[in-house]
Amino acid sequence: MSLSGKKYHSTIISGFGGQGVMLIGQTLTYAAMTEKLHVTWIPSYGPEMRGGTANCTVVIDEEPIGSPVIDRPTDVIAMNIPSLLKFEKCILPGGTLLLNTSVIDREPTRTDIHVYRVNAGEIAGKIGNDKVANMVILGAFCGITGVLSLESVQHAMEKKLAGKKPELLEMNVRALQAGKIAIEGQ
Amino acid sequence: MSLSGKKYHSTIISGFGGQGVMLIGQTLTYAAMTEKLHVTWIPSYGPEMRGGTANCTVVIDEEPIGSPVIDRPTDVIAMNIPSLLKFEKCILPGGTLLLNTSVIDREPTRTDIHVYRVNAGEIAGKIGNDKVANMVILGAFCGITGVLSLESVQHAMEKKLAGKKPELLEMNVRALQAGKIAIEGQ
Amino acid sequence: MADKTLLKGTEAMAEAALRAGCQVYFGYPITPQSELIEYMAKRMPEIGRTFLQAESEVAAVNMIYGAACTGTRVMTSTSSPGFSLMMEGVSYIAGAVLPAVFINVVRGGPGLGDIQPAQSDYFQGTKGGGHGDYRLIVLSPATIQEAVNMMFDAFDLADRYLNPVLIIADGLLGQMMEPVELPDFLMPDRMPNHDSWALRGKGTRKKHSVTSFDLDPLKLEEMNLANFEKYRKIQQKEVRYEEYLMDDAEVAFVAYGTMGRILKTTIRMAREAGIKAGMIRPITLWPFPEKPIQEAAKKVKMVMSVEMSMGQMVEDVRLAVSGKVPTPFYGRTGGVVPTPTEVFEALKREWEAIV
Amino acid sequence: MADKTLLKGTEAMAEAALRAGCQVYFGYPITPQSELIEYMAKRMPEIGRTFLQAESEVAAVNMIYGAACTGTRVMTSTSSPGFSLMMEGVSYIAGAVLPAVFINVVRGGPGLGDIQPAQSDYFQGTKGGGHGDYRLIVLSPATIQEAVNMMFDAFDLADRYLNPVLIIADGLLGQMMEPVELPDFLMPDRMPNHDSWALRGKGTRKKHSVTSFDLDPLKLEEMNLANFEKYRKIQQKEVRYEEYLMDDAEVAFVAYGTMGRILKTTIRMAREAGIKAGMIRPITLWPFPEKPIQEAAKKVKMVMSVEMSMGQMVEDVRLAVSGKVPTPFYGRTGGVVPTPTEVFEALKREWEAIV
Amino acid sequence: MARKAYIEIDPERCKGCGLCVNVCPQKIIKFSKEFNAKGYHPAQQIDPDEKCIGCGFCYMNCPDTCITVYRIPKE
Amino acid sequence: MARKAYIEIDPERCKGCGLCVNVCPQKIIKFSKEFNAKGYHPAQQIDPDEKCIGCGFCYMNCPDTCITVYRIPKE
Amino acid sequence: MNGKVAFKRPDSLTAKEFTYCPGCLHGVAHRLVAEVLDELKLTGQTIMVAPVGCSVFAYEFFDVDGTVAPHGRATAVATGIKRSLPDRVVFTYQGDGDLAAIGTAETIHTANRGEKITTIFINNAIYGMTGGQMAPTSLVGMKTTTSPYGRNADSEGYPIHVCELLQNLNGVAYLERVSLLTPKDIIAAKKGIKKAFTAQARGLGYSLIEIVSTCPTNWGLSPVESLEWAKQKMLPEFPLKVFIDKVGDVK
Amino acid sequence: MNGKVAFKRPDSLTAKEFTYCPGCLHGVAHRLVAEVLDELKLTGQTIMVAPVGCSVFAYEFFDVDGTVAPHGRATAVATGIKRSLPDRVVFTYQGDGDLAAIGTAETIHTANRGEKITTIFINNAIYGMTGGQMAPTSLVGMKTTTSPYGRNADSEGYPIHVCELLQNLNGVAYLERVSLLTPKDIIAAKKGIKKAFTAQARGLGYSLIEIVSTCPTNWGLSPVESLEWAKQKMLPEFPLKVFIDKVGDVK
Ligand SMILES: Cc1ncc(C[n+]2csc(CCOP(=O)(O)OP(=O)(O)O)c2C)c(N)n1
Ligand SMILES: Cc1ncc(C[n+]2csc(CCOP(=O)(O)OP(=O)(O)O)c2C)c(N)n1
Ligand code: SF4
Ligand code: SF4
Ligand code: SF4
Ligand code: SF4
Ligand code: SF4
Ligand code: SF4
Ligand SMILES: [Mg+2]
Ligand SMILES: [Mg+2]
Repeated sequence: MSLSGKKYHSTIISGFGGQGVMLIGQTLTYAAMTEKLHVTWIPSYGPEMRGGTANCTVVIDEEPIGSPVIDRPTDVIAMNIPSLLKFEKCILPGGTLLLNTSVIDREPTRTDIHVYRVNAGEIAGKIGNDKVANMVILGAFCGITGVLSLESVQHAMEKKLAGKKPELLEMNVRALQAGKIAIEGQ
Repeated sequence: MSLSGKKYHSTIISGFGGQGVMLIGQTLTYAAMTEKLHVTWIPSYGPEMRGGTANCTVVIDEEPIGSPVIDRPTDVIAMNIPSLLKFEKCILPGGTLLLNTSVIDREPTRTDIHVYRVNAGEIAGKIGNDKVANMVILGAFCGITGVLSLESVQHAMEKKLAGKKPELLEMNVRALQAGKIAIEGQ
Repeated sequence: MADKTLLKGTEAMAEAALRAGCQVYFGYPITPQSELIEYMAKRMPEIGRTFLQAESEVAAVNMIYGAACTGTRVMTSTSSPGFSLMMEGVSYIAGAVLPAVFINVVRGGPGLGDIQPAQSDYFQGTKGGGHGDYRLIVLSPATIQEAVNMMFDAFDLADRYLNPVLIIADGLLGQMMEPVELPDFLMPDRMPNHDSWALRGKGTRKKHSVTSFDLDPLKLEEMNLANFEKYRKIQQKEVRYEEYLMDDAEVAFVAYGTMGRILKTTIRMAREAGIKAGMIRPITLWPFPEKPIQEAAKKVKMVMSVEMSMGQMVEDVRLAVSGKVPTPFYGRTGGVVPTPTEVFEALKREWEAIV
Repeated sequence: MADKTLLKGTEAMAEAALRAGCQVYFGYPITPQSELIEYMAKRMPEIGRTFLQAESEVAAVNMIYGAACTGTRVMTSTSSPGFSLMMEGVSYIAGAVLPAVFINVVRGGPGLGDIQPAQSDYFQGTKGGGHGDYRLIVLSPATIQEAVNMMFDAFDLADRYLNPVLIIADGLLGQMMEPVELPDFLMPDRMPNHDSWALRGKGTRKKHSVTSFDLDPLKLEEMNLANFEKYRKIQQKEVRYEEYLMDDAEVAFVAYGTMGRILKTTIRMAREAGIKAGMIRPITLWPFPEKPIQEAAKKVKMVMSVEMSMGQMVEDVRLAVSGKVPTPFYGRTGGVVPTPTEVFEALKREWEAIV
Repeated sequence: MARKAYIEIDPERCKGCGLCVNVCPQKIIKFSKEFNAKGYHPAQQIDPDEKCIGCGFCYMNCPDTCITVYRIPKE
Repeated sequence: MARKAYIEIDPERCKGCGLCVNVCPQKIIKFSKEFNAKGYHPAQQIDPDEKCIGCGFCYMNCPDTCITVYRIPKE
Repeated sequence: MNGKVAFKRPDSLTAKEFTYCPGCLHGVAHRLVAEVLDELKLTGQTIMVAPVGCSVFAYEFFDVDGTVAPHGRATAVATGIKRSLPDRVVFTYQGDGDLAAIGTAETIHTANRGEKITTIFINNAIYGMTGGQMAPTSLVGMKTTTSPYGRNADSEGYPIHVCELLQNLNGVAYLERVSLLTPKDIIAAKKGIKKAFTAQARGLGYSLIEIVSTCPTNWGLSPVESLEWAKQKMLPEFPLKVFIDKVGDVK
Repeated sequence: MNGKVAFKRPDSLTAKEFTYCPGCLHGVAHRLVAEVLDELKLTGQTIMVAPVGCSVFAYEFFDVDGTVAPHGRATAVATGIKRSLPDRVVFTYQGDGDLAAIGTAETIHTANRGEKITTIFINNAIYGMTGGQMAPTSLVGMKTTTSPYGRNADSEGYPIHVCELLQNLNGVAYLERVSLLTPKDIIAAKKGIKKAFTAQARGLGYSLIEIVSTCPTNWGLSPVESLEWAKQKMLPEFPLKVFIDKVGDVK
């Protein structure tokens, strides 16, 4: 919650262990930092998470951030069904819910929020690597919220993946852009 | 300190490690118990005592005892010079100081207390065993204070020495009595 | 007076623990507590109980944990540095909701310190020297007779509330001898029945588990809340203290254990000098006798705490008094035992400052 | 804003400690602190510092003791059960008047508990979980930047006062990432000079000895009194706290660490709802910012403590307020982190009760 | 040749570790294409040629006790 | 026969343990009748027959480092 | 089909699914212990002590009374149980960090006392639960999160050999190092475990079975690769052997 | 008389009188260590760690920088010192309770790491300072204040043999058990101590000298009787032996 209400986003990103939700969150965080915004990233952690559902929370604000732990986020990115079930109800009225429909085959019930859907798996498959689905989602999220420029997110991603193969990097960039395009018009 | 002031004695018994000061104290304590008085015994303890001066404090009262630790005793039994030096100054005015003159060759300086002298070593020697010097002193103390009957002290001593040789016991009894006699007239 | 015997405090507590039904003892030698473990070593085999010297205090506290899991009456004793080493285990035992009795014969600290009597482990015992939200039931005796009776109370409280009970004594009480009456051995039918949870092999029933954790914080919170609900009950029902000459007191001393005993002499001195002093002596340090002190604060001009420490219990006294009257403190540290006279002098100074 | 990097709290504290001149690190893995030791394992060899994984927390704290004897900047980090195991050693280090820095990344307790963020080791840290009369200097950061800066402060305080310093963090701060500015490496000439007492081989000077004991209680008392004289100075000079919107506040929250940070959101909510809330956030938990809270108690209608525990710091708050205004408490336990909203709800209830 | 033995694998318990696949001397255990609720491709016996000898190696190596081995008694 | 060696015993340091008395091959160490300040009868060398061979056994066995051993150089 | 069951989950396990990573041999070790309890008919009179480590939940997996000891103190806890109830069967289940680092003193003294308990010791050369830190049994040169440049023998020492350390203690009645890397190993391991429990049941003294195991997750290898790595690297360092056997033949 | 000094108090001792009981061999052990420090000219660069035990004051008796570790933790403290100042000489002086009971884990791991420090280990089969309780090295059948009926091997275990336990650890550079019961033993003991410090000075690893000693006070024997008892009872249980020698000849 921001008194100014300007650029404030509290986002929970949630999915299976292997879906790269931590990377989505960290990339977002890094990008926010380069845009000189205040930002915090916090993971859920612990061995009980093993194989189960993992999530992280990113808070972006123009002012110093109070709570990095958020019970009522402005946005939720749900990468699988358990995440949808767990977090849909928390979203602030008027907030955003982004669904990865390649895994989630059911519909949210809330009507007072904006719901976006991206088939990240399919798009990633077309790009040629299932693993970039998380970047598709991230691209979509940037498109929806406009809180960060795609350039700084792309730059952040390049930082995060520094040392990886150039092809992989290039695929991730394409995934980001494809994600952004995918939600256009939704 | 006793509000009633009746039978109250706080006694510090102090000497070299080997002089049997703990036994004097415990015998006194046991005797007081059999006379149904309230009584506490507390030793100084710790490895730093090794080879040095040891002491114990016995408090006897007709009422429940407050402090078992006494800074101003009514009586002091000093078995050696360091004990005299350390405890003379603490004795309550009008109190009692009993000196073992077989070891202590100097005089106390206080004039507001009663001083008694017993050459316990010599008397014990006459009885035939240097080791009963402590019982000589105990006998003398009983004679001086009259707080406990010689009988109960003797009984207590017999309890404490139970299992020891009968000759030894007998010598201890004689030592007790000789001690009492030694201070008669002082 | 009934038939009495003369025993050292440590030995009297040991014998009383056995009569109170202590079946198993684990411990590690440390001055000024060693006579207790030595007494157990000698006596327990005689009466068919189980004694084991552990390789360390860390091992000892975990043996206690194990024995407590079986619902057996078990205890240990130690002195300050040894109790510090037990902090993880104590926290586990409290977290696992297990009954066990601890004796800390407190000596001068911190560090190696010395072996003289002290009360500077009050915080450690009452606030939780270990990690996490938990409480020990903490008792402190002033005389050997009280210590003897307290052993029965301690085991009963541990079993009733399934919580570790700590007895805070000091070297003075431990090394002192005074005549004491020993209660009879507890009959087996007075012993607790922990069949519903104890680990004894499942036989034909459902298995039992004892743990001090739940990785789900909401469930761990539930465990803690249940424990604190229990603590609330203990605070309501189990506060023990002695009032001494409080009826007409203008000054209330608060002191526990040996210090409380020594103060009785000071109080007599004060009264002879015309200062109407009295005392509230907490017997349970936790639950702390907050209410009687609050009540006293309404009547007296001053509540003075005296401790063999730099001032620890005084915080609980001040919390109770809550600013109503002055709450001066007198203490000695490092194993120095305040004498009745010096406390009397301190009282006079404080008294003159307010009258 | 200057050049920032994105680091996990644990890693940021580790890097900051190195920049603050930490030469030697000993520790043992435990969640949620392990990233700190792992960072040290990787980074220290790179810059010629000394890292060693100890066989246990008991060994670790004693390695700290040894290193501190040489006057070297040394630290360890652990989480709750591990810190409990260090209690004896911590008491020794305090008693021996040695500088060292500890980090406790507190997790839910008691016992094995869980690995979620908690604040239930406040008593243990501030009152002395170990035995004897001693105090730790206890600091608690609310943001990673503050934690980074605090590492420099911690080593400086330890060296200036020759006293162990404890940083109480929690899993939230430890696992969180936020942009942070890292100060430069400390120049060697800014490093402490402990030549007058440190053990480094006597060479041609007189021998040095470092101990935490004196079997003569009067001498041990002297040592303790000297320490407490030092503590008095620390209480005068080293209290640190943050005031947040206290100018016009009618309710003063008191909360530390992560909880203090979370409360800023609650306070914004409260102000939007018309309750003028502010906060005093203790940064030094010991010495506790007693005076500012006393001052606040003269102006506000209520001083409300919020903790991730069943209520520990609240006792220090109540001691400071001393009955002047109501001092309600809100807390969660077992690793549950109160949300801004639920604290706001609690505030409303308490507020309505008094207005 | 009559079937000598066969196995059952609890697909929901299976974590797709592949140890049974690796150890089976007859190479008749394969991963299923399906996901189970945990998100793994569970192992399954594919034994059209009735090669299972009931040796129990798969059972022994399975860390998640998913496997039951049956032997068919000779008439 | 000229004296070959002799020893000095610090009487105040000595605790009268008797280990030197016990170990001396020449049996020339005895306890003094006097007490020292600690209350012990200190050991002393009684060597009228100049039997000390300077072997140092007494020195080696003394737990309180009371003994110094001297050897007289042959002219 | 109408086969007869030849191998199936032992009764001494509960229905609860193991929380271990895919391919982690903790599960195999569990099964073997449970089979032995079944066969020796000890389930009803057994109390287990789980450690802090990946197997912290073991007390839930075995259908016996059980608890969780503080990290490293399982044998002290077991001693407390056994001394209170000498006719019960008590076993601890411990990892290498638990047993050979923080719990070293308890391990040695429990063994030395000849405490009549059994220890199942899982040597995976790493701290599994906390995320792959160096264990006392980590191999020289092995990279872990706290030995990122490889374990350096000169400053961090050599791997500790628990069996070799304990073999000089008189109180030990059965001591063997086994592995779970092949069916043959597994069969041998079970035999060892059975002997260990038999040693306890007969009151002969302390028994310990060291199991050379794997940690695919923190070794960064697939389960199958882990078996291979263990064979190549672990077995030469930790040779399989019966160190002490006071039990003799067991049916 | 004008003799030349053949034997005299070593310079590495302070003037302070030992606080040990009459005839206690702690004093002999001290003298030997001090002689070795003198001869190797290490006094100025040495830091010692005294234990909690009768030798708690040892840091006052040696003319070197020193401290007192918590009971059992001397080698951990020494590790902290050595890692901070790798070019100094660090030694611990520990009793059997300290080193082999409460300090077992520290002892084993310090040795295993090959920590470049030296330990002087006084085995008197009893807890001296606290008044004669059973030690891990107490003999079977030995009466102590906590084994008043004699140590019972079945419930309290057998004496721990520290050297035998450590001899399997690679990090150890010198390991010997010596005694102080005769002049010959004392000379051998000194040689061992010198090798132990040489091992450290040469950076070869950990060195430990176990010294079979006496405790006249708590054994209830005279000093001379104690020597005899140690020869009769202790030496058969704790045979004198060089267990590890990576030093070779020392001048
Ligand atoms: C006192 C304490 N210190 C540290 C920890 C953290 N910890 C939990 S498990 C563990 C090590 C586990 O390794 P291991 O015993 O080898 O078992 P594995 O997980 O490999 O099976 C550690 C260090 C703890 N819980 N308690
Ligand atoms: C944590 C802790 N536990 C126990 C003690 C008490 N304590 C002091 S010395 C000692 C044993 C001494 O025996 P040993 O190490 O054999 O040395 P010795 O006195 O025989 O030379 C014990 C148990 C202590 N000081 N600290
Ligand atoms: S029983 Fe043997 S042959 Fe049959 S599936 Fe299992 S491993 Fe293969
Ligand atoms: S071994 Fe077990 S868990 Fe692994 S794939 Fe086979 S059936 Fe599944
Ligand atoms: S030097 Fe040898 S001969 Fe001379 S007194 Fe000493 S022991 Fe006897
Ligand atoms: S050995 Fe030393 S202390 Fe003992 S009697 Fe001889 S000189 Fe005295
Ligand atoms: S972390 Fe390693 S030891 Fe732990 S469950 Fe996973 S594979 Fe097994
Ligand atoms: S108690 Fe024993 S070990 Fe200690 S000084 Fe006396 S004789 Fe020596
Ligand atoms: Mg492991
Ligand atoms: Mg000893």
